[in-house]
Amino acid sequence: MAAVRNGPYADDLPAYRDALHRFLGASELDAWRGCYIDDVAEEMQFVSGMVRTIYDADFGKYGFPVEAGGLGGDVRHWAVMYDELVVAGLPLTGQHSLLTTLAQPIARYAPHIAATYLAAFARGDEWWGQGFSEPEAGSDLASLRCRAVLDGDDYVVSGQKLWTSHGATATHTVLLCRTGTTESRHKGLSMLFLDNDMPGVEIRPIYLASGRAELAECFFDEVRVPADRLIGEAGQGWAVAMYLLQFERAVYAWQRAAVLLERLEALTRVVPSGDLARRQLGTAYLDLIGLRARSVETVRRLAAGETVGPEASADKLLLGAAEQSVYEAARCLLGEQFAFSSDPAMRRWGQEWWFSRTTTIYGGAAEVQRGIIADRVLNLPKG
Amino acid sequence: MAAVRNGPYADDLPAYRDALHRFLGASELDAWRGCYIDDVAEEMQFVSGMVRTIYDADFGKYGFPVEAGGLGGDVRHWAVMYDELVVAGLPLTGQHSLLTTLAQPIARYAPHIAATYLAAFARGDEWWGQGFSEPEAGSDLASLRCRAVLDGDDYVVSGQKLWTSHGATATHTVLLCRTGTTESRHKGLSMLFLDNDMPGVEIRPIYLASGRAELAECFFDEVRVPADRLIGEAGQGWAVAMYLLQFERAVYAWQRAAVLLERLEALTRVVPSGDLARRQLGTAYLDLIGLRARSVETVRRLAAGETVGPEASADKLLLGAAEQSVYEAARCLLGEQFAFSSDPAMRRWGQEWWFSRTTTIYGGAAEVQRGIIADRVLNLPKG
Amino acid sequence: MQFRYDPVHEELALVVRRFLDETSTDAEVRDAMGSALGWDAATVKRLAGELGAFGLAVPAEHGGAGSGVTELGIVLREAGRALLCAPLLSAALGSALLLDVGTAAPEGLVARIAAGDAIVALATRATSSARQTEQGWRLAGSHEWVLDGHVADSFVVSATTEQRPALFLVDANDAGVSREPIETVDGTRRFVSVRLDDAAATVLADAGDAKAAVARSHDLALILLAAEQVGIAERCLAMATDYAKTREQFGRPIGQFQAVKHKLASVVLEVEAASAAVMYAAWIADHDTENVAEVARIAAYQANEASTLATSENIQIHGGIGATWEHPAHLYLRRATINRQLFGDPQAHLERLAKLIEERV
Amino acid sequence: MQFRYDPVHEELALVVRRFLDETSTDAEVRDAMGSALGWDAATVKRLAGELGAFGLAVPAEHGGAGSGVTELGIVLREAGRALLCAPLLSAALGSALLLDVGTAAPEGLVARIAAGDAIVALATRATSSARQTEQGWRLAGSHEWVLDGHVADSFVVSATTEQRPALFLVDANDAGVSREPIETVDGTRRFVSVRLDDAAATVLADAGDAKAAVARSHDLALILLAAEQVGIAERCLAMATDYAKTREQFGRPIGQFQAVKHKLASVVLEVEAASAAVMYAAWIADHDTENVAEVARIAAYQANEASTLATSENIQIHGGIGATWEHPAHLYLRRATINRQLFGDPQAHLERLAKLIEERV
Repeated sequence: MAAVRNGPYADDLPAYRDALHRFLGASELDAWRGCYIDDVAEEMQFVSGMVRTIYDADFGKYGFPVEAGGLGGDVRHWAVMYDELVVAGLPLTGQHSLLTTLAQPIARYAPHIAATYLAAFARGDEWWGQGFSEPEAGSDLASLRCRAVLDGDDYVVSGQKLWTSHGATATHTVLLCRTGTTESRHKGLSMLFLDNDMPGVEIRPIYLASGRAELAECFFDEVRVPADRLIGEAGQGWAVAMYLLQFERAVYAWQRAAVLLERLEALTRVVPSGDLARRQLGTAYLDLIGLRARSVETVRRLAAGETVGPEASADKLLLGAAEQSVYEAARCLLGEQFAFSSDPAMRRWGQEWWFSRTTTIYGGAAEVQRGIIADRVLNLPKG
Repeated sequence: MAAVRNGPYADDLPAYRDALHRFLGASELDAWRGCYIDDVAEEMQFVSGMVRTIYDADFGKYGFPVEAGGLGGDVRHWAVMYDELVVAGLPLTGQHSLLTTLAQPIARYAPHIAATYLAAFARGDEWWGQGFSEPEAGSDLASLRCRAVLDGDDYVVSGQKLWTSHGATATHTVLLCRTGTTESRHKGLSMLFLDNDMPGVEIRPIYLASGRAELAECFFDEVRVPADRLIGEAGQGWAVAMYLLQFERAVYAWQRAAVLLERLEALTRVVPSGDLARRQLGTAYLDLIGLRARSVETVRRLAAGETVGPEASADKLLLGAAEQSVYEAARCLLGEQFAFSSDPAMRRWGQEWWFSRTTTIYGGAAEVQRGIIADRVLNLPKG
Repeated sequence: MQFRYDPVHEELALVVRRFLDETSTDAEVRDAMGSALGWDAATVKRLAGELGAFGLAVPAEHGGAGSGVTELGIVLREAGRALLCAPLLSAALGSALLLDVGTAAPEGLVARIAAGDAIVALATRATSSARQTEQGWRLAGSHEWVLDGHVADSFVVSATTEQRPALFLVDANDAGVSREPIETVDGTRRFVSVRLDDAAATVLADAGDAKAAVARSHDLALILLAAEQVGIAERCLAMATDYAKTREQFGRPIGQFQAVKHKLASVVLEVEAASAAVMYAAWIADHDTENVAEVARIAAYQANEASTLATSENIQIHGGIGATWEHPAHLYLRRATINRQLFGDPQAHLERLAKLIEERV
Repeated sequence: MQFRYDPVHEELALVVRRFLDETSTDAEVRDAMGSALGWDAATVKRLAGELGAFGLAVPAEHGGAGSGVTELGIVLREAGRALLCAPLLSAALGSALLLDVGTAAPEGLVARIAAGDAIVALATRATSSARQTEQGWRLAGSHEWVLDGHVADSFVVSATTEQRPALFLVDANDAGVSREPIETVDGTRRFVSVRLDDAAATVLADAGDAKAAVARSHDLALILLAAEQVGIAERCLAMATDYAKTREQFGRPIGQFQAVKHKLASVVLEVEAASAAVMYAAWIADHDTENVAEVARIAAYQANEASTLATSENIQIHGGIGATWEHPAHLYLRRATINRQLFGDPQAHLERLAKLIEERV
């Protein structure tokens, strides 16, 4: 347990930004500036050193409660962190996205787990997988089948998860599983915190079309998980998941937007000027700014503890559109280079372009998000 | 009854084109060149003189069977006619679209009616309305309620029709009405040919957003229509309608494409050159050529007597896209002129732009057409 | 992009909306469209008086409420929702420009605008030529599409003096001023073309000052029009959503069809992004004078996109009925069309933005 | 646009499709991708021999079938559907260009291409420089992205002689030729960059002739690639449609959802328009040599749009599984990406077209 009370920047965002800005500009962090490694696992391993450096200098402790080793503050501190990392030419990689998604739900629904484990995650020493999707439960999350049966003081988990981001290198899995009947749909779900080195856990990387192994499939064969590893109550899994999705959709959108702005600038530097280029770059920029203008408000609401709920789907959809707008601009404007060249910079554009394709698929397909807005924001009649 | 056998061009399309081309270039037709009249009824009245001149010179008789006063040939003759009218700077107006849609179904399913009435329509002396849509049956045509009850030798028609093109100036209505129970949906429909001057018929023009009164609403109060005015058999209305829709969707698409090509050229002449303009004009041109390339094959199939069926929805959707592509280019590239100017040329662009908005609504909304392709061309499971 | 801390002005929006729900119904809008004046005089009087809408951003010492662009934007947004016919935009722009030039403006004029007693119309998009005579400045030139020029008491006119730009005030009743009403696609606003034929003028600002003042005025105009566009888009979204809930086809409300749901969800996205961009631009205009040009264009572009989509999809979802003259849908689309063009073409905004990015990298 | 009277070549398409169903399965494509040669030699031998695919448009006197661009297009379309790994496009373009330059081409070379015994690769998008020596012509320069250059027997090379363009044939085994394999986004085709360092060359065409021959060759390439793009799009449409019929989510096949239906219907539209445009372009190329440049670019643009949409939506409809390396969806998207760029950027086609319209009006 490091700190016992809020740090000096917990309630002073501008001061946090200034101090962080100075810190990230220091030569201590030069090793990570501009880094991009083809192999995802290697990249995350390398970047964890940077995360640790920032954490140990206390800046990485904001946005986490003191009970979990943090220095207080809220998600706006993360938003500032993402912006400043990008400004300093430093990478935002897998562990940042996972932390964005998982940290708040754990802190809120399982303070005892957060107290024990969250600091290591925040420090970059490890990261956790998010076990939601299954082969037969993709967009239709409520139909998931992975079972957890209470046996004495343990849940016995059997089943399969798919599309777990960085699952093959994660130390733990935040697992959404069925504790009720199959027909119970979203009512019979619970969330567990599971160690990936437990017997019966097998995790294999999945190679994506980009050639990168960003995802994993996880197999659970009678894995015994202590019942005190519940996140939230038994049967409360859907509520925890919905709480979590606000961060996965909205705060993550801010994080990606920060990266995308930088990538768009990089693209602008290499593409020859011209009317068409200007038009396409300008449109992508507008999409990004529209996203940011929206996102700044959503992040503020989340920071204030408000429930954003279904409205976070708008942030996610705006992100998907902006992401594809930036990388479609890259594909079109880099043209022949994009198609034929294999130099590292072009390979990166290519890999990122492939990733942008999946923005409208992962975490609930764009079609599902539109449905959420129609049904739960506009209150259109269910179909 | 004019001719008793096919004319010299019935089987010689290239010769028909050449002869027609020469004829349309003659000074006799100069009065109609470039004409556009704000008031639709007035415009059609004026253009009917042109239709008559072309008919009396025999060129307007192709594409109609000899039994109906025609000189034989098929819908390809019409396609050639549309192209050549446009090339000669002559107008294609309401009566052409109505003839395109209604002539073949009448000739096929009601030769006795065609023999008596079609020549006057083809000659421009009159035109007929198409009474399909109703207030509660727009895209969902099969739910229509306008009733026809057999009483002795007459059908007694009561009900309402909406969105009847040029209905207020039409002499007859081709009426799709219910002769079965309401629950019978598309099975209980029949098609009737009705004189608009019969007692109980009331037709009022509808002013559109463009300011033009192109459509009408029709009220039928116990109108007695002789049973020999059936088009097709009783209960065969849906089949006749489906046959008709092939022409309404596919041949009409050719007709509009001919006009749109000319309008795009007109736009290209007035818009200052520049990269953006070139791009937008080029895209519209490609949309048009894609439509034409598709349409030439559809028209050929219809001319050969093949059933195009649900595939005609593709022609209709491509037309909708091309139409909006051309007029969106006009709206964007004419910019301030489009918004602020009230000179006649700009008023015309504005009125046509409004019309283009309705291309994805009339004759079955774009959403319905996409559904037809999904269900009946791709055979996706019904939802 | 920074985090803002301003409270949301929901109260102001509600007050204005309640007022307009009563005074700017479809029937009243159509009456105003058909009238000679172009608006209902009693409504405009209440708008200026009761609501203080014309002097909202005017400092208290000039008889205004001393609020900012944010508040003006909120009112304009409501005006867009209700298709309000009133010289509201002219009042906002005219008073702002006169305040900008400071003491060069006639004393009391801003207060009269704020009170709704004077209309000062902008003729700043084209440029007249000015020459100095013994009797003072004389202007010659023509200005198309001058908003609310038909009853303006005076015009703010851009003109060049020996190649240097300057800004003048011209009395609308001067013998050298002639104005002719012009018909645009939008009947909810009045435009005239103004011809100046040796019209007497007084200088408001000279050279660099004039150019900067006009640029600031146009930036403000873009933000306020963008706010209107968002209001128009929101109202069209609401109309389409309501219709989708009640209109039945194929035995169920069309809002049950995924095609309709997704179409409306797409409109939500555009509206949300535009709304956020406009609020941000207004906030910048109130707090940071340096970056207004960029955020104003971002807001304008986004709001134009949103209003174009929302007004079009509203018609598409209404089907045939939405394309008739009788239905209000086209009135929204028409007003949105004018709003897009009134202070520059959307393409021009995009290109200016792209150049700003290019310069930055 | 004229009415065509040619019978549809369904029979030819069926024969080729049956052959490729056997010989170009997903497993075989992946084997070929991993091989040094880039294709299965036995399959290519049968393709040239049994099917006569390499000499389809070569006149009988040169050992070909004497058909035209229409037939070539049909075969390429099938090749696209099956992601065929084979030097088919090179054979078609090499033989056509050699036939175009007539007797300047070495006797028997076209026949050897038609028989599958020789590969002549095109290096005509960049330009080398040529100088005349006592031993004959010598070329220097570099040509990136030469298709099938890794095993080509010779290269057709564009080069300038004292500012005049000309066309040369270069033996791939000449000491002055070096080639280096390059990796592109598409593993189903092989590309090399070719460096010429005083390589011996013989003239195929001079000045205006050379320019026109290269232009015709590129027009042909655009049409054939467009045909491939249509095949790719059709196959992706079929894959996505099949998947939508079987994949269940929310308790029913996803193909029951209107969002999926409409997405697929949009793909149908693009594919139909592109397919029609390609057939038309091939017909023009067979009947009318004057207007090929325009129709080739129309076909290319439409087919690029169709294949971009179809390959992307195929991935979207497959969801996660469609974005994995294991699934073939990305291979189609990758090949379509190369096809888009191989003979010019889509934007360049669009601009050339727009200029053609401008000139006409």
